[in-house]
Amino acid sequence: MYGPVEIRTLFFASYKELLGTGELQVDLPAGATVSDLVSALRSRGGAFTVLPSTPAVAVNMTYTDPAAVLSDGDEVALIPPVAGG
Amino acid sequence: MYGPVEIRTLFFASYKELLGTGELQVDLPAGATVSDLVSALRSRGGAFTVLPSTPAVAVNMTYTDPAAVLSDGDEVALIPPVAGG
Amino acid sequence: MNFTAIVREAIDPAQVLSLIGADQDGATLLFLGVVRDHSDGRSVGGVRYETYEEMAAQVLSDIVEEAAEAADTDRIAALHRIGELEVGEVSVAIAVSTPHRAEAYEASRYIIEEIKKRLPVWKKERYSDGAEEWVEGRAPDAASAPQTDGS
Amino acid sequence: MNFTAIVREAIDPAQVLSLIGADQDGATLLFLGVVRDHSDGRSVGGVRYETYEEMAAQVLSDIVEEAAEAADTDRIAALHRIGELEVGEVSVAIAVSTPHRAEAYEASRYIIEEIKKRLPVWKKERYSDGAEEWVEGRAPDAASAPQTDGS
Repeated sequence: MYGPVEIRTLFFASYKELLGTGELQVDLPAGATVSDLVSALRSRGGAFTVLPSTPAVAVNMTYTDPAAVLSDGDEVALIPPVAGG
Repeated sequence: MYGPVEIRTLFFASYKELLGTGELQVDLPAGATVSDLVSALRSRGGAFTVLPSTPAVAVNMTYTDPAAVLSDGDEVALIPPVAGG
Repeated sequence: MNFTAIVREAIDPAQVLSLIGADQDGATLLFLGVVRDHSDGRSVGGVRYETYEEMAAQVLSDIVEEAAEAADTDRIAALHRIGELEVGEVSVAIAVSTPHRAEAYEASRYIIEEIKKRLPVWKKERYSDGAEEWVEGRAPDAASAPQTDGS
Repeated sequence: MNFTAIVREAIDPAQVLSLIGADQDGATLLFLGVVRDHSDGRSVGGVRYETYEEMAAQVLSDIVEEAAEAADTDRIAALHRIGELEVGEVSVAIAVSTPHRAEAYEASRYIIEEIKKRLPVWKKERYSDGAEEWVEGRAPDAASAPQTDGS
């Protein structure tokens, strides 16, 4: 097994307001997926429990499936429903 | 029966070049239709025979059916295929 | 208020945009028809547009009113230029603004398609070799407008 | 060359138009998204756009490249503004030029629809009564872009 992975997690718009922060460093065991990251965040309690259980997620700026395995140093953004245009 | 009708006939673009004129006054018997006007023009011979037998026609600036009956003083335009835009 | 015109001067897109728009509008669409440097494989140096001006003004206004009614807006401007145009110059400008974008796209497309079908305007192309030719157009249909019996 | 940008300054439509167009193009289409004074029946005084800027720049570029390939043009400009905007200000501008008009309409519509689906931009509306609310948007789909397994 490989060592733990360190994930730079980003929050925007309503998620950022909800959590009171735009960025968190999260450590996860090797092999952790996008889903595992979201679960880890929600298990922190408080405002984190209000995060959706399957938010849209971008890994290194690409929309990514919840089953994708994360790598050390990945930048993972939780993306609220978008409203550009 | 009513008297003859006097029609102001207009030619544009390729028709105007073909005929060497943009306008002709044409006298027709009462009850004459758009078709009759075109026939009368074509029967003049020369370049007029090159006019199509069923050109698009506008009577008083409205596209009109060949069977429409003309009235004295009508302005009738023979409309080559259009190419605006 | 909708605006339509047959013009001889150059068309300024920014000025056309200034004719439309309102606080309730979330979408503006500007279509520009531009003289291009080729046509059916031939190199084009410029074009000349002729028109039956009084009728063209009426038909352009009719087309715009039809589109405006369908899109539930009165913020449409449509201009067609006539005379001699060089490559790159704007021959037609259509600006539409509506609360939502779908209506703007539909109205814009309707107007340019109907112009191509119905507007009494003709185009003569001037080719690089000096030849000139009337562009083969589309025969307008008597059914494309309310029929009259002329009586 | 296509052009895309996430900008903080006001968008000038004439300047956007100057980024596109070529002698072979017969059609230019400019779409402007504008802040409107109402939303779901509420009176809007202004909006604030936030973005995940590095990703938005990449996604906007991807969308434009997809449209450009389909329309066989490299003359597309797309800009999205972020920050505080008043009613009537332009939030997004999409300019496309192509030899024939059908491709310009298709590319323009594709880009605005994909922006609404995929661009990581969020809008907070400020209402006349002083309240503010994030606009309920659309959840982007992981399938809307090439998937990676993150490894």
